[in-house]
Formats: sequence, C-alpha cells, structure tokens
Amino acid sequence: MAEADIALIFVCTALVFIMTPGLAFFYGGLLRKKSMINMMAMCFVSIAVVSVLWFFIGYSLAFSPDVGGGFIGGFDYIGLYGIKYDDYFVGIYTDAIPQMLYMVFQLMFAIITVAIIASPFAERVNFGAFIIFISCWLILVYSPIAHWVWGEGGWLRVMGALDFAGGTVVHINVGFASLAVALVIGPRKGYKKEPMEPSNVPYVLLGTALLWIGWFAFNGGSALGANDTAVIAMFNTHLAACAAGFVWMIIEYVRSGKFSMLGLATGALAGLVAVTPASGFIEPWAALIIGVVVAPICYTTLTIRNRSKIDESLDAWAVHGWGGIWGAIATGIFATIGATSAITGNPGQIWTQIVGVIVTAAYSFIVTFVIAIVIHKLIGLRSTEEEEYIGLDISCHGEIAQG
Amino acid sequence: MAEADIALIFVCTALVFIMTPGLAFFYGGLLRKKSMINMMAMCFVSIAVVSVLWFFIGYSLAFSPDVGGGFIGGFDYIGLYGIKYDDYFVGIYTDAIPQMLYMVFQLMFAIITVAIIASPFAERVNFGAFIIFISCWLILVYSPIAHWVWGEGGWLRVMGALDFAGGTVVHINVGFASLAVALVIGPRKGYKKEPMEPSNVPYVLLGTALLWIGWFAFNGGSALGANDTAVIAMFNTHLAACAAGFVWMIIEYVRSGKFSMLGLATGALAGLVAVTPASGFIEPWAALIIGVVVAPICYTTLTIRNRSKIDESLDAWAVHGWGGIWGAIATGIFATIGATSAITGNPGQIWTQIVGVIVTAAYSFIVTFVIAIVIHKLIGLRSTEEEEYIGLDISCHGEIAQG
Amino acid sequence: MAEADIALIFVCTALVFIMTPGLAFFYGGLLRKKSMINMMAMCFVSIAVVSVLWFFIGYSLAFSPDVGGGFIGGFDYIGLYGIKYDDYFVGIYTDAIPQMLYMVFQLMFAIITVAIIASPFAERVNFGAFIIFISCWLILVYSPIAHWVWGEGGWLRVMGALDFAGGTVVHINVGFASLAVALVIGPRKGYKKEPMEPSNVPYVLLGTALLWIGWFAFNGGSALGANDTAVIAMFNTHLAACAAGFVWMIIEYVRSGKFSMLGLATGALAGLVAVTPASGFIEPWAALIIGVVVAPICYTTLTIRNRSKIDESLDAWAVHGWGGIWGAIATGIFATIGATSAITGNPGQIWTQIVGVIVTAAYSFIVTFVIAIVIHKLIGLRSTEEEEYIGLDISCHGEIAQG
Amino acid sequence: MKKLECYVRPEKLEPIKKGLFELGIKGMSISNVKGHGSQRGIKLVGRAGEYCVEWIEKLKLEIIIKDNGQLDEIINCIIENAKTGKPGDGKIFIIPVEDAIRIRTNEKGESCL
Amino acid sequence: MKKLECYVRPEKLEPIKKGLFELGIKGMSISNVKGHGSQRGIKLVGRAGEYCVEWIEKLKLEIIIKDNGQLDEIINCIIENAKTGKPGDGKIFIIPVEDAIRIRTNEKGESCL
Amino acid sequence: MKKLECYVRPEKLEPIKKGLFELGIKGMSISNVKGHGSQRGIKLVGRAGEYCVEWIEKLKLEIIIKDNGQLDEIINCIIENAKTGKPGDGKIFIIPVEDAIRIRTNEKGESCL
Ligand SMILES: Nc1ncnc2c1ncn2[C@@H]1O[C@H](COP(=O)(O)OP(=O)(O)O)[C@@H](O)[C@H]1O
Ligand SMILES: Nc1ncnc2c1ncn2[C@@H]1O[C@H](COP(=O)(O)OP(=O)(O)O)[C@@H](O)[C@H]1O
Ligand SMILES: Nc1ncnc2c1ncn2[C@@H]1O[C@H](COP(=O)(O)OP(=O)(O)O)[C@@H](O)[C@H]1O
Repeated sequence: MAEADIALIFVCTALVFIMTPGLAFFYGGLLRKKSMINMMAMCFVSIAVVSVLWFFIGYSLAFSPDVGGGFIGGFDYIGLYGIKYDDYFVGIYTDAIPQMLYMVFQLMFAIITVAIIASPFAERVNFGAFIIFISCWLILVYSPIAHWVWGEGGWLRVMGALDFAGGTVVHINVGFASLAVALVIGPRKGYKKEPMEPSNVPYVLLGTALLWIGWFAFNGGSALGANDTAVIAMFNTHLAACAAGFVWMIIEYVRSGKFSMLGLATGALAGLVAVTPASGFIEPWAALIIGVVVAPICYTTLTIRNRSKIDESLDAWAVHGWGGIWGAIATGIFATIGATSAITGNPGQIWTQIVGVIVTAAYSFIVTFVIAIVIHKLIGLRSTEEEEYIGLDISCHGEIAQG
Repeated sequence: MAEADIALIFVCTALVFIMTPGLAFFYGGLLRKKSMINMMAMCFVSIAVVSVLWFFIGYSLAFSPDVGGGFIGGFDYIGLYGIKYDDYFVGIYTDAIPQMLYMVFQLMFAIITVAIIASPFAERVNFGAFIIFISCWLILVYSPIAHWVWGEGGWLRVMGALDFAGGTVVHINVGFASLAVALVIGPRKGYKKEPMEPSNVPYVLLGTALLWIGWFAFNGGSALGANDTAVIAMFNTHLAACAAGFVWMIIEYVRSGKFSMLGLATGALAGLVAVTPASGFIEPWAALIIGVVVAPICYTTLTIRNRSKIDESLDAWAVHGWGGIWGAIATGIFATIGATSAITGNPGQIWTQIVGVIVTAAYSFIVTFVIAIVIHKLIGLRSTEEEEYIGLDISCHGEIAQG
Repeated sequence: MAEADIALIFVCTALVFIMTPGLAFFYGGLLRKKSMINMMAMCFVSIAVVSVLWFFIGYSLAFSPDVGGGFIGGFDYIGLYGIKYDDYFVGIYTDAIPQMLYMVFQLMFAIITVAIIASPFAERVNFGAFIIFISCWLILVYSPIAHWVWGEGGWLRVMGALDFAGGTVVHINVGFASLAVALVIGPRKGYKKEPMEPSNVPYVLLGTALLWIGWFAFNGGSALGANDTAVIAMFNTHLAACAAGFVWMIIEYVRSGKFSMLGLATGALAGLVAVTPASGFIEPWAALIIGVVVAPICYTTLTIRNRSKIDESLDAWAVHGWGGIWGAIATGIFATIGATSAITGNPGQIWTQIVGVIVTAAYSFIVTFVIAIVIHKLIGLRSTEEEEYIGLDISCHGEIAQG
Repeated sequence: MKKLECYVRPEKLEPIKKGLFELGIKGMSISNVKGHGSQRGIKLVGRAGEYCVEWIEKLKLEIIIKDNGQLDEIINCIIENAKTGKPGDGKIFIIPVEDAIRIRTNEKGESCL
Repeated sequence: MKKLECYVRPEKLEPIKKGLFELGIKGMSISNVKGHGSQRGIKLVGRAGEYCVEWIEKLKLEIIIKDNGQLDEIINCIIENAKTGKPGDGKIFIIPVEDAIRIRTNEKGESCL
Repeated sequence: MKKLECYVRPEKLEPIKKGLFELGIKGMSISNVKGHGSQRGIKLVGRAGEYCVEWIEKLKLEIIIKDNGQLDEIINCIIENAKTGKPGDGKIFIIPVEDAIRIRTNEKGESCL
C-alpha cells in the first residue's frame, strides 16, 4: 500500500469523471440548439446506467479471473461481491491501491467510452432504446474487450499487445461501434439538405478543456501510481494534443483561410486519442510526432466521412476510431520506456499492434451492429420523424436549452 | 504527518471549492434570465464573506475547544490566532494533516452550505441584507451545529450520532433554514401566476457536473487521508448519485412521458445529499439502496412544496433537507464500516440519528427564522417590487446575463 | 523522491492547465459577442504554441544552467534533450519530484502568462501575427525573466528578490507587456464612441471560478511538495482573493449603488495576483491585508486606464501589472515564513523587491514594445478594419459564438 | 383588420397579456427588441465604474385584430397595464392589414383572428 | 407591393424556404418570436412534474413581394409547406407596402425585390 | 406617419444611429433577424472544411416617422451609412401607419414620435 498512489488515483478518478460532462458540452455545442439537451442527456444517462451496471456485472466480466481463453472474466465480482473495501489490488499492474479504487477508476473509463457512442444517435435517438442499447453494449462489447486488453489472462495482453491507457479498448472500439450504429440508424432527416450548423462554439471549447484536463488523469492515472511513468504519460498527452490541435488548425487555414477553433478542438481531441495507447511508453519527441501525424490522418477520415452519406454525426469513427488506430500502431513504432518496439529493434511489435487493432475493430463493429439491429427491429433506435423535426429537447425531454 | 494525506486533502479542498461556483450555475440556470446573475452573485459573495468570517471567528466557534456543554467552541482560534502553519492537527480524526489544512477544508464546507441557502432568496433578495443575513447565520447557526457534530466535545458527537461528511451539519441544517427564510421572505411577485421557467438547462447540467466532482472530494476527503475509507466514500457517493438520478428520471418518465434532465440532475443531487452522512460507513450495495430510495422521497417532498404556496424557490428544503434526513436515518440502518447500526445489531443507532435530525432541524429552523425576521423588520430581506419585476440583474447588479 | 509530492504536483499541473481555458471564458465574456471566439482562440492557441516551443527551447532558456551573468539559461535542455523521464530534479527547490514534472508544471505557468497577453489584442488581432508574436515573446521575454527569478544562478534570485509563485515573472511581466502591445496596436475602431459592453457575465464568473481553483494549484503547487507551505500558500491565496473581491464590490457599491459581479470577479483576480509572490511566505492576516489593499489600488489603475485613450482592452496592465507590483512590495513587507522582510527587521527587502519590479517592468515593456513594433511593421498586428467591424469570429475563424 | 405594434417594458408582459385575455384577445406574438427614444438609457456597471447602455431591452407585441369598435378598448387596456408614467413606457402603432389567412384551415379574413 | 408576415412552426422553415425558392422568391427575413393563439401551449417538465408554457416558439417570416398575380401562389406554397393540420400552424398576414429601396444601388420600387 | 423597416448589416448600426440622431430622429427599435437575398451566404468552417450558411445575420431597424418632407432625407441618411456596395447591404421598406399612441401620456398622433 502506498498512500500517495491512492491520493493520485483518487483524484484522477474524479478528473476522468469530469470528461463525460465535458463530452456533453463538446458534443452538445456541435449540434443544433433544438437537440442540445438531448445530447447532454445521453452523456449524463450513460454515467448513471454504466455505473449501476458496472457495480452489478460489468466490472466482474472485465476484471474477475478469466473463465476461458482470455475472452471474458467470470462472475466472481458480481455486485462487487468479494471485494472488500480494504483489499489491496493484487493484480498485474500494482498492489499499491485498493481494488475498490481500481474498480472505480476503471468505471470512469467505461462511462466515457459509452458516452462517446452517443455520436451516431445525435438528434434522432429513441431515448429509451438508447438506454437498452448501452446496457447491452457495455456487457457484450466493452467488458469483453477490456478483459482482452487489461484483464488477467486477457488474450491481447498475453499476446503482448501494448495499450497504455486504452487506445484499443476505448477509442478503436467506440469508433467502430459508432460506425455500426450509424449504418443501422440512418442519417438525420434532412441530412445534407438542411443546414446543421454547430450551435455553440464556446460550449465546444469548454468541453475540450474538460476533456483535456480529464485526459491528464486518464493517461497519467493509468500508471496507477504517483511515479515518473504517470508524469511522462501526462506530458506526452499534453504535447500530442497541442501538436495535433495546432496542425489541424493550420491544415484548415491552408484550405479555407480560417483559423478554425472547431478544428483546433477536434485536432486536440485526435491528438489525445492517438497518444493514449502510447502515453506511458514513449518519450516526448515521439508524442510530438504522434500528434503531428494524427491531424492529417483524422482530417482525412473526417473529410471522407463528411462526403459520404453516412451520418456518423459527431465523428467518433473518424476521430476516435482512426486516431486510435494510428495510436496503436505508433505505440508499436515508438515505445521505448518499459516496452520494446520497432525503434528499439522489435518491429514485430507493430504487427502485434495491428492484430489488436483489426480484431478489436472487427469485433466491435460486428457485435455492435448486431445489437443495434436487433434493438432497432424490436423497438426502434430512432425517434419519430415529427419528434426529430421539433427537436428532441422538447419532444423527448420536455426542456428547452435556452428559453 | 503523512504527506500523501496532505496531497489528497489539498486537492479535495480545491474540488470542494468548485462546488460553490457549480451551485451558482445549477441554481442560476433554474431561474429566469433576468435574475440569473443575482443568484450567481449570492453564491460568489458567500465565498468571500464566509471565508473572511471563518478566518476571524467562524472556525474558532466551531472547532476550538468546547466552552460549555458541547454547544459551542470558544475564542481560542479567533483570527486563526494560535494556529501555526506547521502545526499538525491533533484532533479527533487525524494527526496527519496540518490544522491549517483542516481549517480550510472545513471552510469550503461552510461556504457551500451558506451558498445553498440562497435558494429562498431567489429573484427577490435585498442583496445588502443577504450579506448581513449570511454573516449572522454562519455564526449563530452553522458554527454551533458544526461544533455539535464535529467539534471536540460536541454533544451530538458525544451522543454517538454518525455523520461522515456533513449530512446533518450541511444538508438538514440548510434545508430547514431555507424553509424558515422562505416563510419570512414570502413568495416572488407573480408566483404561481406568471411563468417562472428555468432559463438555461445546460447551465444546470454544468453545475451538476461541478457539484458531482466536488462531492467526491467532499465525502471522500472527509476521511481526512489517502486511505481506503476515502475510496469507499467516493465510490458510494458516485453510486448513490447515479441510482438516484436514474430513478428520478424514471419516475418523471412514468408521470409525464419525458426523460427530464432537470429531473436527473435533481435526483443525482438528492442522491449525493443522502449518501453524505453515510458515505464512509457503508458498503456499495447500501449506497445503491440509499440512492434508489431517496429519489421518491425527495420527489414527493418537492411535489408537496410545489403545490404549497411556499416559494422555497430552489427546493433546498425538499432536496437537501429531506435527502439529509433520509441519509441520516439510513446511516443508522446501514453503517457497517467503522461503526455499528441496525443491520449490525444496533438498532438504537437509528434513534440516535433521529434525535440528531430533529434537534438540528428544529434549531436551524427556529434560529434562522428569528435571524431572518429581525433582519426583515430592520432593513428588509426583499428587494422592492419594481426591482423584482425589472429583474435583480439590472436593478441590483447593473449587469445583464447575456446582452 | 517523495511519491506524495509527485501526486500533488501532478494534480496541480492539471489544475494550473485549466486556468487558461478559464481565462478564455473570463476574457471572452467581457467582450462583444462578435469576437468572443477569437479571444478564446488566442487562449487556446497559446496552449498549443507555448507547449511546443517550451519543449523545443523555452524550458532550456529558462531553466538550463546559466550561460552568463544570470541573464539566461543555455541550450542544454533543447528538445528536452538530457532530461530523462526518471531523473529527479536536483535543483534549488526540491529533489523530490522528477524534473519532467517540474518542467511541465512550469510549462503551465508559461501558457497562462502568454494567454493573459491576449488582452490588448482583443477584437482586432491579426491572428497569424499573434502566433508569431507570442512565439517571440516567450523566447525573448518570458524565458529570460523566468530565468532571472527561478533559474539556478538567475540574477534576481541571487540578489535575494522574493517571488514565491511568480508575481514578477508572470504578472508584472505580462502587465507591462500588455501595455506595450496596446500602444503599438492602437485602440479598437469606435473605441469610446461605440458601446463595447461585456456580452456574457456568466462566462466571466465561470472563468473566475476556473482561474480561482487553478490558482490554488499555482501558488500552493509552487511549494513543489505536499507540505505545510503548500497549505498556507493555498489558504493565503484564497483569503486574499475573497478580501479583494469583496472590497472591490463594496467600492463599486459606494460609487454606483450596484453590487457589481464583474467588480467582484475583477477584485478577486486582483487579489489572486497580488498574493502570488507572497503566498508561501506570509501568514493569513497578511494575506488579508494584501487583498484588502489591492482592491483600491487596481480599481484606481483600472479607472485611470479607462479614462485614458489607451485601449488595453482587458486590463492586464491595471490588474496583473499593478496587482503584481503591490504583491511584490507586500512580500518585502510581510514575509515571515522562510524569509525575512520589513516586519521581521529587514526593511531592505522592500528595496530589493522594488528593484525586481522596476527591472522586470522595464525589460518587459521595452522588449515587448520592440517585438510588437517590428511585427507590426512587417506583417501588421491588426486585422483589417472590415474584419474588425464584422467581428473576428466570422472573419478570422469562420465561426459564430451562438448561432 | 389592424395590426397593433406595441413596444413595451418586458416586465409588463404578464399584466398586458392578462388584460387582453379578459377582452377575449388570444392571438398575439412577442419578440425581443432593443429600443431608443425619450428614455435616457440605463446605467450598467463594468469592471470599474458605470457606463450607459443606450439600447434598452423592450418587448414588441404584435396583435392583429378585427376592425371593429373594440380597437379603443384594446388600446386602453394595453396602456393601462403597460404604464408606469416614467419615460420608456413605450408606444403603440396602428398599421393597416389587408388580409389574414389561417394556415391550418386555409380560412381567410377576420374569422381567423 | 405587399408584405407577408407569416407566423409558422420553426421546424417548417426549410420546406417553406425550398418552396419559395422554386417560385423564384429569394428575398426574405426570419426572426424568432413567441406566440399565443388557439394552440394550448406545450408541456414542459421541471424538476418534478410538468408545467405548461403558454408562449410557444414560432418563426416569423417576412417577405416583401410584388403586387402581381403571384400572391396567391405564394400563399398557397407557404400554406402547403407549413401545414400540419394541428393547432399552432400559424397565420399569414398581408400588409400594404408603399415603397422599397435597395441600399446597395439606391434602386426604388418593385425592381429591387 | 410611415414606418421604415430597414434590413441592414449589424456592423452598420452605429453609423446609422449617429446619422439619424443628427437628423433629430431619436425613436427607433432594432431586432436581430436572419435574412436571405441576393447575398450568397457566408462561408463558415466546421470541424473539417467549409460549409455555407444561407441565413445571414442582419439587423432590422424599425422607425416610425412623421409624414413630412423629411422622409427622403432620412432614407438617404440610412443609405449613406449602411452602404458598402457589396451584395447584402439590405433594403428599406416603407409601410403606412395609421396612428401612434404614447403609452406614458396617452398622447395620440404625430406628436408622440
Ligand atoms: N419612432 C419610433 N419608432 C420605432 N420605435 C419607437 C419609436 N419611438 C419609440 N419607440 C420604441 O418605444 C420604446 C419606448 O420609447 P421611449 O421614447 O423611450 O419612451 P416613451 O414612449 O415613454 O417616451 C423605445 O425604446 C423604442 O423601442
Ligand atoms: N391575432 C394574432 N396576432 C398576432 N399573432 C398571431 C395572431 N394569431 C396567431 N398569431 C401567431 O400565430 C401563431 C399560431 O397561431 P395559433 O392560433 O396557435 O394556431 P392556429 O393558427 O393553427 O389556430 C401564434 O403562436 C402567434 O405567434
Ligand atoms: N423581399 C424581401 N423581403 C424581406 N426581406 C428582404 C427581402 N429582400 C431582402 N431582404 C432582407 O435584406 C437583406 C439583404 O438583402 P440582399 O438581397 O442580400 O442584399 P442586397 O439588398 O444588397 O441585394 C436580406 O438578408 C434580408 O434580410
């Protein structure tokens, strides 16, 4: 037991928590005013639903001892049964913090991941179905993949895939899941015909700031202790975000002559995503490169998505999915601290990373697609057309963003 | 001295601080636009006034050695005299943190409590009188009750009442004080006749997020150290908030077919309130129950208040008062960690808790009523009718929320 | 190595980070709606640009071993070369935290300083030129002054000037730099003829809250460890802010009969500024005095600036410059903890402080003036008149604050 | 048919509405405007010291009514409920309307008011 | 020249605009208003329980058009695209306009519409 | 009496106001509208790449004036101060007004302008 580690991870948990409200403002500001509360509602309800399910079953499936082939955990921790509040975690990473703390720190990861998936539901969700969807998704998609990567005996971990803070589990996963949902749910009414401008840029910037500070804790805290790995992870996180945000802004400037702040915010987000799996394994110069490179990658994927007919409205696929892929691969290229990679003479690590990417993306896409289509057929993932035109704030929540 | 404890409580202090601005946005968003700044002003001026008074006298009355019967502390710490910056606290809870840190951590509790009491003043306050009122209230109501529960020799503590993080001192107290003020000050002009809709739901959600993260520190930090009690308190806090927010939303959905976010936010707040006195004494399943049960309780009290003619405008009484009462009783039922309760064979604890509830509520209500009525007679707690109609933002602060 | 110190400074770094988005909202809310995003953009781009330059050169110039006369550091840490992620800082203050952590904590100081300088560019900036300007300014002004005060061998430090958390480096520096820029760039079109009212008071209050919580970490964290100096610095910070905010509000009330929240916010900011250099050296009663006194000082300087023709739009000079000057002198008067001052029989300290003030202000003003004028002649610091009239949000960023 | 365009103090909306309802007038629309007139402007407070806002928030009330004898009654009702006697109370303008159509029913003319 | 003042549901703006474009009408202005009429108000939800908002957000569309035969066509077009058949669809008022001036060119009269 | 409804660029408000003051016109009201006309729309930037906003923010200025010879002078003054020569400068419409009432004093007619 190390008290300082508890102190740090306690606070990091709180800071990762604030990412989800941050996302609510980030996403909400990007939508039309008439459905802004609805987007925030999806984020806030994710907090509530995921937390309760995590307590009952999610944590157990992800982190209790493996029940077969490294695919999923068992039921040992159902209802947190068997986790005493003063048990110290005797796990793979650390024995310095109570398992309870590890559990709640991990919970915050699960929450933000689930909230990101609100992207393809934007402005057209059947809110009741959304609650059911995320419940299934947590159990059938998130918990298994978390187990693969972080669980004791998880197959990706055993294979040697590197993922410091969740690039695979969180970002690639949620990116491809969002794409699957977008295909099932279909575009918003009037998509590409009516204007759908972002309604509140300051909210987007507020959200960016909250996500950013939370990410220090997300990546830094993944060291699970107050040590120099946490520090380097934090700095790498920051540097990649800065580089990516700046480069994105410059790309936009070259293209349209404007210093877009939505661009800077999106770029910073892409940088934060990309550096996540590498953050504790690399030196700052590599974080800088990761950040610089992720901007054109995600700018391209976002542009492609934009031109397509797929209304993956808030671009979780383009930013989290592809930022995550680049990050996973970059980890295989640049890892030097506590791990080996291409530049330390282990080019095979890149392939290991790619396997992780492909399997995660495929699993996430396919299973999410199935879940979505089943729910869509049974109760419908979408609101009615009239509700959509009136705006979900009034029709679904009985509220007006600014009256 | 334990450095990690200092690190944790230092940060918790900062996070509890942010609750008051959070409350400013939570409360402000619930009011009409024309008096939004005024509500925020009451919260911010509470920060300033309470801090200065705490330095001069408040802390001394609450925490310096008892001067008689466990009712109130003495004048030993007037102007923080006698507290050296490197004295370690040799108190009841811990000797690990400097007394200065304990003092400032406690200050943040006093601030948020005083800010909550802005509820019945909403949209109709005589701002100068409010400053006088809160000054008196801090000294005559908050400090004594804090002494009863937390002070060395405080009578409620001696009696064995359990209050981990301030359910009695903060929430029951402020709830009944708000009711008293509401009775003295009377309803807003046009109350129940004119529409008084919430003007900014995103602000309410922002406030909720800031309150929530602050509450991790409020309850977790009340362990006064980086240890497993802090961790369990934090998780319980979170789980109760999630459960209560979700249940409240569902109640609302059943009643009106809408997934109300004001409902979710209010429910989460009720959950946070209710779990406060129990947070470090219970296991997570009990937190879940506390959260689930508090939602219908406060939903009912809020509905009753709504139907009455009492314009306790932001429902501190319904949410903090009754959430706090349920929390106090629930502590007597469910405490298992470091305390005994009904479920560990000590049903008498429930009665001890109830005594604490009744005495606190009665003392708070009566003394607040007297303070309020005296000030009301002398200088008037209310703004003029014209100021009220124009809106206090312009008439009292010379400012417009969004011009 | 002390893990608790790492935990604390890690979190403080994150909290100081949030000050810059806080400033974005503080500043943004004070401007007209048509250029609000632009102000936020200057703050956010400061984060990106300063971070990357700090990595490459800024940190080295400020903190690598002196290369001559205590004026500037060398190139040893270019690209953070030579700083291993697990090197512990063997510096002047502490050997408890990794140098990497010290570097990133200091980075956050550099960022907020650079962001404050956006003040005189408000609503009329040529954004490209701003990026060039802040790059030069970081290297030619900030890094040298940081070296003087904090660098090993820095001449002001050697001379014995006291500056706990950066009153000289950050506030006096940025105040006089802003004045220089204001003189070069000239007033906004229509200044003093057209109304230029603050457009969003709640944003100003949100910004204040974020700055405030960040300042706990800014000053407290400057103790570089989880110890009682950090605690006393935090409390002093808070108390000075409260006192100054309250006094400012009262001054305004006496003058105009209104309880101005912009006044309270500005006063609190002035208090935070003034207490910065003294925070870890003084006892709370001195912080109270510093806060009480700074309010009339900055109220006066702000009023003088307001009456002048100089459009130093957001009053960095009046608040940061003069708040910083008073703070520096007050440190020479009141320091009692770990330092001597006038009240402990060392009146000479006041003169040392004044020397620091004058040299910093003069250097900052002159060098900034030269940088600004060179850039202004070469590419122009200002947007075109038409862009200014339309508003920079649309003309420069292609965005609308609230559409 | 006539259209009344009334510029009034925002805080007077509720009494005006009530008065009109009592006269049986239910159709109306409001919007936020800023106005200038004999009222001098209001004093607001900045970071230090006051400044004067020349454009004052007013409410614009638009009511299309039938062209019958009720006109004066309606105007008196608005005046009564909107008046404070201080500059800034606002004005009522009467504008001719040629026709009205109810979208829901395609009805035309006075019947659809 | 005539001015059409149309109070419509905000969510109907896009179809109306499209319809008018097809008729060759390009000049128009919109603003947010709140309205009252035969529509009962909408139910919103507070912290606990519903309340009714009497003022409903509408869009006011102002179009100045030439005084030629197109008037009916335009009105029909708006009706068609704005109608839901439920109370609250709104109304169209026709107001006489005496003259129009294009600021950019000083042009006067119908040609500048 | 006449009502001038002017749709102008928001950034031109101050010069127009100044011009009108010099002519002795003090009573006026403004509101925010979004407009559509010969101006093509402005380009804004999203997360990646531009998009075009068809509805452009304009200011609507409403001035009720006496029906005397000053009309042309006033219109010229507005044109002068609002013109940039580029599409989007806006238009002025002249609408008849039948009567005016000052709420504060019950005055009727031109005297209350
Ligand atoms: N000639 C006018 N044209 C348009 N609006 C006007 C005119 N005169 C007054 N108003 C509107 O009426 C409001 C109140 O008018 P004001 O002259 O200030 O008060 P009073 O009518 O009591 O003299 C103004 O703020 C403005 O919105
Ligand atoms: N007499 C009127 N004067 C001004 N605005 C009106 C009038 N009647 C209706 N409106 C506007 O039209 C909107 C819709 O009218 P309403 O009566 O609710 O529906 P419907 O036309 O379908 O009966 C109202 O909300 C209001 O904005
Ligand atoms: N026929 C019209 N009806 C109502 N508003 C109009 C009309 N024509 C123009 N406007 C308003 O005037 C603004 C400017 O008109 P626009 O045609 O773009 O420029 P210009 O007058 O220079 O050709 C529009 O944005 C719109 O608000």
